[in-house]
Amino acid sequence: MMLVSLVVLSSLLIPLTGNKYALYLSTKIWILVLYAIAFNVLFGYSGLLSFGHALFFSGSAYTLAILVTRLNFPLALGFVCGIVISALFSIAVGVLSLRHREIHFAMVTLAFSMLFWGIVMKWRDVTGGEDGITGVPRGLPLFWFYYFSLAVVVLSSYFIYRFVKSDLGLILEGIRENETRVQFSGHSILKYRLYAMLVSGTFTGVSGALWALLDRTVTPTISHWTFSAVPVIVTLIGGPQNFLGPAVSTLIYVIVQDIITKYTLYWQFIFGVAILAVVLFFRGGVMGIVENYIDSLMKGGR
Amino acid sequence: MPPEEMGRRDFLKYTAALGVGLVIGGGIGYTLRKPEVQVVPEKKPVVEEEKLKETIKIGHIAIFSGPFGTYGELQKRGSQLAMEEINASGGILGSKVEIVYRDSAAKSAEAVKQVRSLVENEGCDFIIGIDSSGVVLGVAEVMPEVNKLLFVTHAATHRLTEELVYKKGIKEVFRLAVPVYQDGIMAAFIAAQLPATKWAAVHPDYEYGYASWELFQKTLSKLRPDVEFVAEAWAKIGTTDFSPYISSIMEKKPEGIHTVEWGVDLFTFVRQAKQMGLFDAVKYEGGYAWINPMGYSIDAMEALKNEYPEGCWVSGRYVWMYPDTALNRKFVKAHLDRWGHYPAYSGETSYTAVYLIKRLIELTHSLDVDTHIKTLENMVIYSPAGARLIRKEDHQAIYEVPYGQIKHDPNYPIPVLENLKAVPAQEYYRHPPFEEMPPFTELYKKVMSKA
Amino acid sequence: MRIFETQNLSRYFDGVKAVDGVSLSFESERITALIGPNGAGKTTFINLCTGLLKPNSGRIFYNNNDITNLPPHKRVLMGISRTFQISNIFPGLTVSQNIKIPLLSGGKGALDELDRLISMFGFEKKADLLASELSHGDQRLLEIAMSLATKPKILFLDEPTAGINPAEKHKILDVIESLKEDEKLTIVIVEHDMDVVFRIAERIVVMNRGKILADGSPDEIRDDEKVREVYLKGVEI
Amino acid sequence: MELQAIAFQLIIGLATAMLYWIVSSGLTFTFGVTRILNFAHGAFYMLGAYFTLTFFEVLHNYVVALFLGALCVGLVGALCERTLISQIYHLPIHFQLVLTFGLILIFEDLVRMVWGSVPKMISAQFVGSIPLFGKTLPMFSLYIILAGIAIALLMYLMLSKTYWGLQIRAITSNPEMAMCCGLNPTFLYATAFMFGAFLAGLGGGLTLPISSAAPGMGENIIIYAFIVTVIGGLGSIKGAFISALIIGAVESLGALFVPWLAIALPYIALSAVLLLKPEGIFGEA
Repeated sequence: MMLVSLVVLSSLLIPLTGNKYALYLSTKIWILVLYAIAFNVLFGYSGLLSFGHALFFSGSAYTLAILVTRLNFPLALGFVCGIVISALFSIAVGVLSLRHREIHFAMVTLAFSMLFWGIVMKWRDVTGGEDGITGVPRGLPLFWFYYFSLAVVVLSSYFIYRFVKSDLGLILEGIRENETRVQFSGHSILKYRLYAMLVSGTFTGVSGALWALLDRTVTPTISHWTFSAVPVIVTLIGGPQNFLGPAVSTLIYVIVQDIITKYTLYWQFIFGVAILAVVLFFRGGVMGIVENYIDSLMKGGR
Repeated sequence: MPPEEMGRRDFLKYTAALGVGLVIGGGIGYTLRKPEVQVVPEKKPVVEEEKLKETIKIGHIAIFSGPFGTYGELQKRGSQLAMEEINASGGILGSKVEIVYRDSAAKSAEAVKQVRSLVENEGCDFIIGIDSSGVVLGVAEVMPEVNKLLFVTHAATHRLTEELVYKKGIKEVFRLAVPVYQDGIMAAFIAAQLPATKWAAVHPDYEYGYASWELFQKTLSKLRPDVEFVAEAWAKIGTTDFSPYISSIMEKKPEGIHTVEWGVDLFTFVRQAKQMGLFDAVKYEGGYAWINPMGYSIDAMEALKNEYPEGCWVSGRYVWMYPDTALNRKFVKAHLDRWGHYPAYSGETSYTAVYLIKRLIELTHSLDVDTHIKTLENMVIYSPAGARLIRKEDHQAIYEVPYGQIKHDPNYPIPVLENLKAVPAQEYYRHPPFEEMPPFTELYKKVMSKA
Repeated sequence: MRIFETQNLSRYFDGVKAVDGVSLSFESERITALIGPNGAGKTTFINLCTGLLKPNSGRIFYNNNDITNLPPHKRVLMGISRTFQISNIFPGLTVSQNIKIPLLSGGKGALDELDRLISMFGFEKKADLLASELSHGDQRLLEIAMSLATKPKILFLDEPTAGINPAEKHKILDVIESLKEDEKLTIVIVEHDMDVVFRIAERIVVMNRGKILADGSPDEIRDDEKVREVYLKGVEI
Repeated sequence: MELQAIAFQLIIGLATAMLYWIVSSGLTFTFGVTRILNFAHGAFYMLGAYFTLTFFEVLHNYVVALFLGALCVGLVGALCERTLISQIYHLPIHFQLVLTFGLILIFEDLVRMVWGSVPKMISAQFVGSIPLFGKTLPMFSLYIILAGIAIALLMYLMLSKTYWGLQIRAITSNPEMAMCCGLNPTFLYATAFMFGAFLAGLGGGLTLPISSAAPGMGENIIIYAFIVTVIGGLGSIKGAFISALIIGAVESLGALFVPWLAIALPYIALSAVLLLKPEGIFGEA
C-alpha cells in the first residue's frame, strides 16, 4: 500500500517536469493500466479468459465520440453514456457467453467483439468506417487531462480493489479455483460471473472513454481482436494473481515497447523474444519475481 | 491551359506548358496568387552564417511491419536518398539532416504516439510519411498540439484536406501526394473515354475503397449519363481467393472494371481475374476497360511483371516516366543507382518532402511553423513529379499524374506505360468545397476535343 | 419422517445404466450407508441427488418438494449438502476463506459461524494456511466443514475416509457421529471400508449394477445371502 | 437469379472452403492431439509460402518445392515444439496463446530480415480453365479443391492406416491410458506438432501459385482458420472440414447476394453457431 501511494504521489509530479511526451505517455499508461486491471477482474479473479475486451473498450470510446461529435452531447454526458453502454454490452455478452468455459468462452467473446468490429467498419455514416471518428474534444489541456485521468484511474482501481477483496471477490476466486465447490456452497456461478463481467466491462469502458479523449480519435483498431490481446499479454507478464501485477507490467510493456521501437524497425522480433522469455522463465510474472525476492529477503533476514 | 492527351514524346513540350500554365494561373475559374516557382533540389552554396540547428531532424512515420510493411520500405528509399544527397552537398544551411524512422503498424494510436515521441522526445522539426487514411486523420488532429508541420506522402483520404485542413483549419498539415481524386474523379475521366457503359467494382472492404468508388460513380455519371453501375464486390483485406468475388461480378456482365485493390491483394486479384477471364470480359479494341488507379505501383509491377495484361489503364500518385524532365530523369537514375529499383510513388513524395523542407528552411532562415505555413501556401514547387501547387485553402499539393496503359517492354525489367493521358491537375482536384468550376460536361468536351 | 426421496431414478451413460430405476427414501436424523462394488452406481446416485447430474428419468423429492430440475446451488440453499470422493476444496485459498465461501450463501450473520466451525474442526492454528498445504485428512475434514457451513439438513458424504491413515480416519468418523447427534443431520455415506460402515451406519443400502440389491439394518445386511455373494464374498465380518 | 449461377458460385465457394480447410486442418489436428491452440499456425503458413518460393526459385519444379517447403516448416515446427511448446503443456491455455503469439512476432520479423518486406510471387501455375455451367472454372480453383481433398485423404490415411496414426488416435482419446500402454508421449506430441506445422506449410505453399508470399500473410488467414476450427469443434478434423464448407458457401453466396455485408458474415456465422452449440458442430463439451 505504501508503494502504491508512493507511485501515485510521484506520478503527480510528472506534468511538472515539463516533458510533454512523458506527460502523454504516462497518461496513456494510466489508461492502459485501468484496462488491464479491469480485464484482470475477469481473468485473474474469476479465471475467465476473455478475448473480446476490445468490445467494451471501443464500445465506450465510440459511443462517446459519436454522441459528442455527431449529436453535440456535452462531453461529460458523452463520457457517462459511453461507460453505460459498456456496462450494457458486458451484461449482454455476459448473459450469452457465461455458460461457456475456457477456450470456448474466449472464442465467444472474440466472436462478439469482432461482430462489433464488423459493424464499426460497415456502419460508416455513424462510425466513420475504417477512418474512425476524429476531432473528439478533450475539454482539458493535456496537463490537466493527465490529472483527470490519474484521478479516474486511481478511483476506479480502488473500487475494483475493494470489489475483488470483498466477499463477492472471494466467491469469484472460489469460482476460479473450483467451480463445482462454489455451486455446492450454494452460490449461482452464473450470477457471480455476471457481476465480474459487469465490473470488468464497465471499467474497461471507463478506460476506453479516457482513451478517446486522450487521442481525440477513435479508429476500428481498438475494436479489433488484436487490441483484446493487449491485456492478456500484459496480465501474463505481470502475473494475474496479484492485483497490481497487470498495472506494473503495463508500465513495463509500454515503456519497453517505446524504447524498442525507438532503436529498431524490427521491434516485433525483440518483443517476441521478450514474451517467450516471460512465458518460459518468469511464469509468475513480474510481481511473482518481486514477491519471491521479498520472500527470500525476509527469510534471509531471520 | 488546355487539357490534352499525352504521348511519351510530348512530355517535354507538355511539361513546359504545364509549368507555364501553373505560373500564370491559367486554370478555369481558379486564380493563382502569383506563386513563386521554386526549383527544389537545386544546389546552393553553403551559406556562411550561424546554423539554425546542429541537425535538422525529420521524423518519418510509415508502416514497417505486417503485410503492408512494404510501404514503409518504399517510402524510406525516397526520403533516405534525399537525406543522403542533401548531406553530401552540405546539408541545410550547414545543418545536417537526420531522418528518424518509426513504425506506425498501420494503427492510428501508435502513429499518434510516435508523432509525440518524435517531436517531444527526439526533437524532430518536421514529420513526414503516414500511409493509411484512418492513421492520417488521427495524426492530423495532434499536429496543432505538437506544433510541427506534417507532410503527408502517401495517405489519400480526401477528408484530410477537405475536412480537417479546410473546414477545421488544421494548418500544420500539408499533403504532397494526390488524394483519392486520382482514384475516383480522375479515373472517371479515363473511364468516360472508353466505350464501356456497364461498370463494376472490385474494391478492398474499407474506407479507401468506398471513397474511390463513390467519387468514381458520381463523376462518371455526370460525364457520361449513359453509364450504369451494375455490380460491386467488397473483398476483405488479405483475401487469398478472389474467385467468389470475381464470379459474382461476372454474373452481372460488366463492360468495365474499376478497382482500387493494391499491394498483395492486387497481385492475387489480377492473377485470378486473368485466369477467370475477367479481363477478356472487359476487352475493347484499344485495350481493357480496366481502371486500376494504384495499379502502377512499383511493388505491383515488380511482383506481377508480365502477368498484368497489356492495355489496362493504371496510374499511381506519381509514375516514374512522367514528366520527362531533367529533374525527374535525375531522380529516377539516382534512385535506381542507390536502390536498384524504380522509385515508387510514395518514394517520390517522400523524396520531395525532404527537399521541400530543405528549401523551406533556406527560404525562411527559420524553423518557425507559422512562417513556414505562410511560405508554403500557394507555393509552387518543382519536383520530380512535375510542378506542384500547394493550394492555400486545403494545403493539398496540386499536380497531375497521368493514367497510361500497361505495356511490356523488353528494355525494362518492369512493365512501362504507354498512351499516357493526363487532365490538367487543377481541373480534377475539385470536390466540394472546391467545386467552383464549369460543369463536368464542358470540361469533358475539352478533354475529348484534345483526345 | 421422510426428508428425502427418489422415485424410479435412472441415469444412462452411453447406453450403460449407471443408475437404473432407484427408489429410495431417507428418514431424518439417521445415518444411511450406501455400499456396493465398483461401478454399482453409488456416486452417480449421489450426483443425481445433489444436482451435479440430471436424471434421464425419475423424480427427486426433498421435504415433499419436487427438486428434480433444480440446479445444485438451489438445492444447497434448501439444505442439501455434500462432499466428494476426491477432496473438492479451493486449494489456492486459505482455510478460513474456504469455509467463508459456503457461509456467504447463508445471508447476513452467517459469518458468525466461521469461528465456531474453525474450532469445531480444530483448525485454529491452520486458519491462514492455504488449503493445499493441509494434510490429506485435514483436507477431508475441511471439506466436511465447508459442507456444514451451508447449514444442511441432509449431508451426502462420498467416501470420506478413502486413502486416509487410521488415526485421521477415526477423527473423521468421530466428527461424522457427532454431526448426527449435535447437528441433527441426516447423513448418507458412500463407503468401501466395512469397518467404517458397520461402525456408524444405522441402515445399509447395497447397490449393484445401478439397482438396489438389499436394504436393511446392518444385521440384516450381514446375513443377506445375495449380498454376501456379490459383495461381501471373502470378507470376514 | 438463375440456378446455374448459384451452383457455379457454390463450386467457386468450394475452392474458398478448401483453402480454409487446408489452413485449419493442421490447427485442429494439433489441438486435438496436444491440446495446444497454436496461434503461430499462421506464421507456419507464411513460412511455407516462403520456403516453397525459395525452393521453386532454385529447382523450378513447383510440386517438389511444395513438399520440400512444407517439410522444412514441419522441422521448424518440431524444433519449436521441443524447445518451447513442450515447456507449457501442463500450463493453462493462456500461456499457449501468449507463447505462440510471441512466435508470430518473431517469425514475422525473421521473414522480413531474410526475404525482405516486398511481397514475392512465383510464375503462374495451373493456368487455364475448364467449362462448367456455361461459365469457365479456373484451373486454380480446381487445383485448390483437389489439393484440399488430397489433404483430407492424406490425413485419413495417416491416421487410420499407419501405426503412428493409431498411436496418435490412442493418445488423443485417452492420454493416461495411452501412456500406460507404453506409448511415448514425447515422440507423439512432437510428431503431431510437426505434422500440424507441415500441414500449415503445405497450406502456405499451396496458395503460392494463386497469391503471393508476403510478411503478415498468415495474420489474415489465421483468424478465418480459427473461425472454421471453432465452428467445427476444436480438435475435430471432420468438424473443420464441414465448417470450412459452410464458411466457404456463406462467403461465396454472400459475395453474390449481400456484397456489402461480406466482411461481417463469418463472424455472424461464428456467433450463431456458438450460441446454439458452444462446443462447435462436432466438438466435445
